[in-house]
Amino acid sequence: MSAISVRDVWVEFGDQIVIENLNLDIASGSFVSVVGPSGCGKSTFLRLVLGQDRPTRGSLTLDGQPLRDEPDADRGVVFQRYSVFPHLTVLGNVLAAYELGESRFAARLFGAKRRAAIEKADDLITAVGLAPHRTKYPSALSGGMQQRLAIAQALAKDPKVLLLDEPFGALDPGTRAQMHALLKPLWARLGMTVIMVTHDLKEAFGLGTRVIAFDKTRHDPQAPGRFGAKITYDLDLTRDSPVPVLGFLKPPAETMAAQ
Amino acid sequence: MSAISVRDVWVEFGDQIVIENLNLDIASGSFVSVVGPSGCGKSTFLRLVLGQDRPTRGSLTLDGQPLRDEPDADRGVVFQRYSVFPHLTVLGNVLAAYELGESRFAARLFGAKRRAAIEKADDLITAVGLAPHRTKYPSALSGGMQQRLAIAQALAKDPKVLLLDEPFGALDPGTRAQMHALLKPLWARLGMTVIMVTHDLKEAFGLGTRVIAFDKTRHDPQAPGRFGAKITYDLDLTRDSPVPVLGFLKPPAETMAAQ
Amino acid sequence: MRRAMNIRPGGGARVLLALMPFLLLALVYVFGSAERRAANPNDKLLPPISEMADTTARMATEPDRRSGEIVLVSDTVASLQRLALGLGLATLIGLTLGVALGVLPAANAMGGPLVAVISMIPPMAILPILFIVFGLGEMSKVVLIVIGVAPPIVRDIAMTVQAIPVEQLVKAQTLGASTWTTVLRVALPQALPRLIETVRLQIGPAFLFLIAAEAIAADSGLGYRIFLVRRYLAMDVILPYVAWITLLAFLMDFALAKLARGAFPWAYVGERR
Amino acid sequence: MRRAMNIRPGGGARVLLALMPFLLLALVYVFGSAERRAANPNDKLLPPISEMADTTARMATEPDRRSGEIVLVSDTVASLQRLALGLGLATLIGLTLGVALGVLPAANAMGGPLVAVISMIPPMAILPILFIVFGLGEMSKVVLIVIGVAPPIVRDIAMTVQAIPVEQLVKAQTLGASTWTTVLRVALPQALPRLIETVRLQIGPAFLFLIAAEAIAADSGLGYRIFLVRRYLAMDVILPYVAWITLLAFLMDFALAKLARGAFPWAYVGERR
Amino acid sequence: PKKSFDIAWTIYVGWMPWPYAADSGIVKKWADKYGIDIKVTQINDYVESINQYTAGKFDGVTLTNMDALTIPAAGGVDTTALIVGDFSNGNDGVVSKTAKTVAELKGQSINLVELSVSHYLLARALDGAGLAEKDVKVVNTSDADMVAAFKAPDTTTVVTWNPLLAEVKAEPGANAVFDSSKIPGEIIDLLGVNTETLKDNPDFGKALAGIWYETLALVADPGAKGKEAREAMAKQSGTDLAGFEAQLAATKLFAKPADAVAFATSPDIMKTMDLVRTFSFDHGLLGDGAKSKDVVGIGFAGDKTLGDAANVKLRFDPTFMQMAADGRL
Ligand SMILES: Nc1ncnc2c1ncn2[C@@H]1O[C@H](COP(=O)(O)OP(=O)(O)OP(=O)(O)O)[C@@H](O)[C@H]1O
Ligand SMILES: Nc1ncnc2c1ncn2[C@@H]1O[C@H](COP(=O)(O)OP(=O)(O)OP(=O)(O)O)[C@@H](O)[C@H]1O
Ligand SMILES: [Mg+2]
Ligand SMILES: [Mg+2]
Repeated sequence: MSAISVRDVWVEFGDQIVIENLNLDIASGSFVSVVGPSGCGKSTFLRLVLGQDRPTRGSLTLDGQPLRDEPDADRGVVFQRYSVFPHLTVLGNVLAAYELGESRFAARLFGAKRRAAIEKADDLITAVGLAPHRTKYPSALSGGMQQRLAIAQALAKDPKVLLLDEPFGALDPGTRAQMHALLKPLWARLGMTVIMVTHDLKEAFGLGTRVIAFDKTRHDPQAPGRFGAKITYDLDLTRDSPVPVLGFLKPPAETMAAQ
Repeated sequence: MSAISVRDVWVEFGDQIVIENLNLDIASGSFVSVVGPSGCGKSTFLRLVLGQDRPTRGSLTLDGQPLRDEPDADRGVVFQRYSVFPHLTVLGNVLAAYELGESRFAARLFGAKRRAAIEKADDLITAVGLAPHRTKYPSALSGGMQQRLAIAQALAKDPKVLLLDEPFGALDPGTRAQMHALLKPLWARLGMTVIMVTHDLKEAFGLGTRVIAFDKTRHDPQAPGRFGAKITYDLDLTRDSPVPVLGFLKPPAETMAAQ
Repeated sequence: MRRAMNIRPGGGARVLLALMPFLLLALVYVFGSAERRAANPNDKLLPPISEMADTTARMATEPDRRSGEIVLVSDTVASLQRLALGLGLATLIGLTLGVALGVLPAANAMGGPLVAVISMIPPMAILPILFIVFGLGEMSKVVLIVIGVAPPIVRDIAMTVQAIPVEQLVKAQTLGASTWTTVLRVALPQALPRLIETVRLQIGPAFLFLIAAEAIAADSGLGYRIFLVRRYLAMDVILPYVAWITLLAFLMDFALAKLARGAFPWAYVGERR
Repeated sequence: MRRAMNIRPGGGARVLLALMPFLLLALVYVFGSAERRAANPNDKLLPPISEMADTTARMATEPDRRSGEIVLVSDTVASLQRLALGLGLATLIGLTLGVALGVLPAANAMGGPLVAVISMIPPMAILPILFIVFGLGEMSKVVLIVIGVAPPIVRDIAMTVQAIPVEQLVKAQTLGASTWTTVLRVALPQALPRLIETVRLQIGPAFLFLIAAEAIAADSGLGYRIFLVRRYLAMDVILPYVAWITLLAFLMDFALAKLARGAFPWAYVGERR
Repeated sequence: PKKSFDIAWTIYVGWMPWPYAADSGIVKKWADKYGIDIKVTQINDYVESINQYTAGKFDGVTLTNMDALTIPAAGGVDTTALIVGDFSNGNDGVVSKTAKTVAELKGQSINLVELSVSHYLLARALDGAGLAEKDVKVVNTSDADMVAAFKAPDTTTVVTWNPLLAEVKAEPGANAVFDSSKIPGEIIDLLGVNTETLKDNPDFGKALAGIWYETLALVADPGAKGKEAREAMAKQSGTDLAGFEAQLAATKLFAKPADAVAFATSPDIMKTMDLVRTFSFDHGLLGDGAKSKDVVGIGFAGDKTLGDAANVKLRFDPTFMQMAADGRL
C-alpha cells in the first residue's frame, strides 16, 4: 500500500504563487505522468512529495500518515542529472544504498552483511543491464547508463513511491526507448507508486496509467506571479479504450513494447 | 565553385592509424552526410578538411588549390557544442564574424562600416529566427537557439565550405526537426558545399545529397590501432528514385519538409 | 526532528548567527583585557576598547607634531598607493603573460616551467636581493608585491585561457581572425572575469608583502607603523591598525566582486547563492 | 606562415624551450657575478656558482663548529617538522570546518562571515599576540602557519561541498542517510581531491609564514639560517637555501599531485594535459 | 666629482640626532656650505641598513663597531669610522625573569639578536662569570619582537638594547642581570662612511662632522631649545621625553668633539677591537674563508693596525672630529 493524498496545498516562493490549492489522490501502485509547460511547477510538486520542499499551506499524506517533511527511504528519486555519486563505482553506488541507511556510524558494512548487500546490489545491477560495468566510475558511463544506475540505486531501498523528474530528458531517442523498455516491466514487477515528470507526451502516455497536466489557468500580465498552477487535465489511461486527448492517442500495448 | 578532393590521405596519431588511404572527391555545392560508428575517425576527417589537423600523408585540395593547413574564412564550422562565444550577445557573436577578420588591429568596426555590419548581422539573425533574442547572451538561450546562432555565425563569412560536426546531436527531437527545416533551405539558397557528421541516419539521409559511411574494414584484436577507417558506403541520393540502403529509404521530399 | 543538514535558518536568524561569533570574541576580549588590567594596570597587551578608540581617534584626527600630517591618513594613503601600484602592475603582467602563455603553445612551453618555479620561491627570502637591485624607495616595495602576487595570477590566467574550448579558437579562425584578434576578442574578454576573481584572492597576500616590505624600509605606511610601535608592544595602535587593514582588504574584495558582476554579467549567469 | 597560436612545438623542442629561460638566467648570473667580483674581489652579493657549491657542500657534509650538527640537515629537519605540523593541522581544520560549513546551512550562517573576516587579517601583524599566547617555541610557529593557511582551506572546502549538486544530497537521504553518513560517504570523499589541490596551493604561503616565524625567533630552520646570515650578506648561503626551499616546495607539490591522481582516479577522468 | 650623498640611519638613542638635523635644516645648512647634497634616510631594519650600505646604495650608515667590522669590512667594503658618537653605558643589557646573577644563567635559553652586539655583550658577561657560551642556549629573536618575546610565558632571559631594554626592564619580575656599563667603551656607536668616497670628497666628511656637532650641542643644551630638540627625537623614536632622557643617561655621548677624539685615539679602543674581532672570528662572522682573526685589518690613529696591515678595511680616523674640535670646519 502506498497511496498519496494531497489536500489544499499551496506553494509560494516569496510573492510568487507556484501551486494553487492543489487536491489530488494517487492510488497505490499507479504510474502517474506529470506534464505541463516549463516553469509551471512540476518539479516543485515532485519536491513536495519527496519532502525536499514544504507546502506553504495544506498537507500531504502517504497511506494516511502525514508525509515526513524531509526525504527518506520511503521515497526513491531519479533526477535528470547528478543523481549518482561520481566518486563511487557502479557497485559502490548501489552498495551505498545499503550502507548509508543501515550502518549508522561508519556508514559501511562488513563481513556477512556486506556480502549480502553486494549480492543484492549485483542483482539490481544485472537487472538494469550494467553487470559488465560494475567496477566503472559514472564518468566512464554514457548518459543512459548513468540513469540506469540511478534507477538501480533508487530501487535498492524498495521505496513505496518512486519519483522521477524528467529522468530521460537528456538522453537521445534510441537510449530513451531502451530506458522505457527497462522501466515499464520493473514497475510492473515491483508494484510501487511512480510519479514521473516529463516533457515528452509520447513518454507520458506510453508509460503512465494516469496523466496529469499542470498549468496556470489565469494570467495577469502585470503580476505574473499572482496565480499558481492547477491541474488542467487528469486522464485515467487504465481503461482499455483509446483516450483522445490533446491530439494524442494512447498507443496499443504492442507498439509500445516494440519501441 | 568549391570542390574538395582528398588524395591518398593517411592520419596517424602515434601508433594508431585513424584514417587509411582515403580518396574522395566532393562536388561543389553538394551536401555530404558522414556517418559511421563512434571513434572511427569522422571528426578527424572533418578537422582535416577544416585545416585543424594535418594529414600524416596525402593531400587535400579545394578547387584545385592545396587546402591551407589551418582554419580560415573559406571554411565555416559548427560543432556540437562550444562554438559560440559566451561573452558576446547574439548580435555580438554574429558581428564578431565581421570584426575579427576585417579589422586587423582593433578587431572592431566603427562608423559606417559598423552600421553595415550590424545590418548584415541582423539579416542573418532574422534568417535563423533569433531576432527577438538579439541582445541576449548565449547562456540565456536554449541549446537549439545556440546552434542557430552558431550557424548564423558560420554563414556570415559566406564560406565556400560549411563543416558540421554532429551539429544537432545534443538537441531534443522536436528542436532537431526545426533545425533541419532551417538548414535545408539555407543550403539550397546559398549553394555552398556542406559536410555534416551525424549519428542519426534519418538526418543523414534526410538532409544529404550524398551519404558516406566510414568504418574500419579490418580488425586485429591484438592491435586495434593497426588498421584505419575507410569509406565503406558512398551513396548518391540525387537520383530521384528511392535508394534502399541499410534498411532505410530516402523519404520523399514532402515528408521531410513537414518534419 | 529534521536532519541538521536540512535546517536552513531564515533571514533574521542568519544575521543573528553571523553576529554571534563576533560578539563572543568581543566579549572574551573585554573580559581578558579587564582581567589583565586588574593584574597589571600598565598592561599594554590587551588595552581596553575605550583606550584603543582614544588612540585611533587621536591618530585619525590630530595632525602629527613633527610632520604635520594626520598619521592614520598619511599611512593609509602611502600604503594604498603602494598596494595599488603593486597589485595593478601584477594584474597587468598576469593578464598579458597569462594570456600569452594560454594562447601560444610555444610561449607556454618556454614560460610555463619558469613561472612554475618562480611561483615556488618564497619572496621573503629574496627580499635582501630586491632591495639591492631596486633600491629602498617605493620601487622595491612595489616589486615585492609584484613578485609575490604576479606568478599565481599568471598561472591562473594561463589555465583559464587554456580552458577555453578549442572549438571557440577554431571558430574564430574560420571567421578570419588572426592570433592577435583572437587574443583581443576571444581570449582576453573571457579571461577578465577570472582575472578579477584571482586578483581578489591575491589581496590578502599583497597586503602581507606590503607589510613585510614596509617593516624593513619606509617612513610611512600601515606596516611601517605597526612595526615601529611593535617595539613597544603598543597594542592600542597595532590592534586598530590590524582591524583597519582587515576592513580595507574587505572593502577592496567587495568592490572587485561588485565590479566583476557589473561588468561581466554573462560570466555570472549560473550564480544563485 | 601558420598563425602563432597554431604552432605547437614537439617533444624535443618543448624541452629545449623550457630550459632556455633557466639557462639564460644562469648566464646572466654568471656574468653579473664575474663583473662584480672584478670590481670588488670580496663582493658578497653575487658569489660565483663555484663558491656557492663549496658553501653548500660544506653545510651539507661538515658538522657545524658550534652545534656539532650538519647545518643543512638540521635546518631542513627542523623546518619540515614545523611545516608538516602546521600544514597538517591546517588541513585537518580546513577539512572538518570546511565540510561542516558546506553541509550545514546553520553552521555556514554562523561561521562563514567569521572565516571570511579572519582570512583577511594579515597574520604577520598579529605575531606579538601569538607569541604571548603560545610562547616562543615551536608552538607559535606552527600556529602562525595554521592561522595563515587554514582560512583559505576552510573557505575552499566549504565552497566545494556547497557545489555538490543538491540532487546528490537528496538522493543520499532517500537512501536513508543521516547528516553524519551523508558527510562521511558523500561530502567528505568528494571534498578530498579538492582538499589536496588546495593544500598544494597553500605550500607557498606555508613556507612564507614558516620563514617569517623562523626569522623572528628560532635556533634552527631554513628561515632562521637565511635571516641570520643576512646579517653578513652571505649570499653564498642565502641563494642555495632559497633554491633548496624552492626545490622542497616543488617536490611536495609534485608528491601531492601524484597522490591525488593515484588516490582519486574518478576526479581526474577529464584531465588530458 | 660626486655632488650628492646618501646616509642611512636606524632608530637608536645615539643616532636620533641625524633625523633631527635633517628635519631642522642643519643638514641642508652644512651641505650648502660645501656645495653638496646630503640625503638622510631612515631604514626600519638595522641589519638591512648596513646591508644596503655594504652593497653601495649608501655612502654612510649608522652602526656599531662590531657590525662595522663584520658586515662591510669583512665584506670588502673599506669603511671609515668618521664619527665616534658614543658608547653604550647601560644601553644594552641582560634581563631575566629567573636569574639574579650571570652565573644563574647557566643552562638557560636566552633570546637575543644573534651575532649582534647583544650576543657580544652576553659573551662578555658569561666570560666574566667563568661560563662559556655553550653553557647556555641562544635563540635568535628579532629586535622588533623582543618585548613581546619577553612577555611570553616560556621566555626567561633576553639580551637587548634601548629603547627595548627599558620596556623589558619595566615588566613585573624582571631582573637586570648585566649591562653594558660593566664593559664601558666596548660597544661603540659610529657613523661609518665609505673610505674611498671620503678620500675623493673630503668635503662630505667635513659637512657630516659639522652637522653632527652642531646637533649634539642642541642635544646637550639644558635650555628650552635643547628640550625641544630632545622632545622631537623622543617622538621620532616612539617614546616620550622622560623615556628618551633615561636612555640618554645610559649613553656616553661625546657631545664635544675633543672627547670623541680622545676616546678614538686612546689605546683602549685597540684592546676593545681585539676583543670584538676575537668574538667575531669565533662566531664565523669574518667569513668562511677566514683562517684567523687577523684576516681583516683594522686601522687606528697614528698608523697603528690590528691584523693584516695589507687588508685594512675598517679605519678609526679622528681627522674630521679633530677638525671639528679645532673649529676648522
Ligand atoms: N527555491 C525556489 N525559490 C524561488 N522560486 C522557485 C524555487 N523553485 C522553483 N521556483 C519557481 O517556481 C516556478 C516553478 O518551478 P519548477 O522548477 O517547479 O517548474 P517546472 O514545471 O519543473 O519547470 P521545468 O519544466 O522547466 O523543469 C518557477 O517559476 C521557478 O522560478
Ligand atoms: N589528437 C588526437 N590524439 C590521439 N588520438 C586521437 C586524437 N584525435 C582523435 N584521436 C583518436 O582517433 C580516433 C577517431 O577519433 P574521432 O574523434 O575522429 O572519431 P569520431 O568518428 O568522430 O567519433 P565520435 O562519433 O565518437 O565523435 C579515436 O580513436 C580517437 O581516440
Ligand atoms: Mg522541472
Ligand atoms: Mg566525432
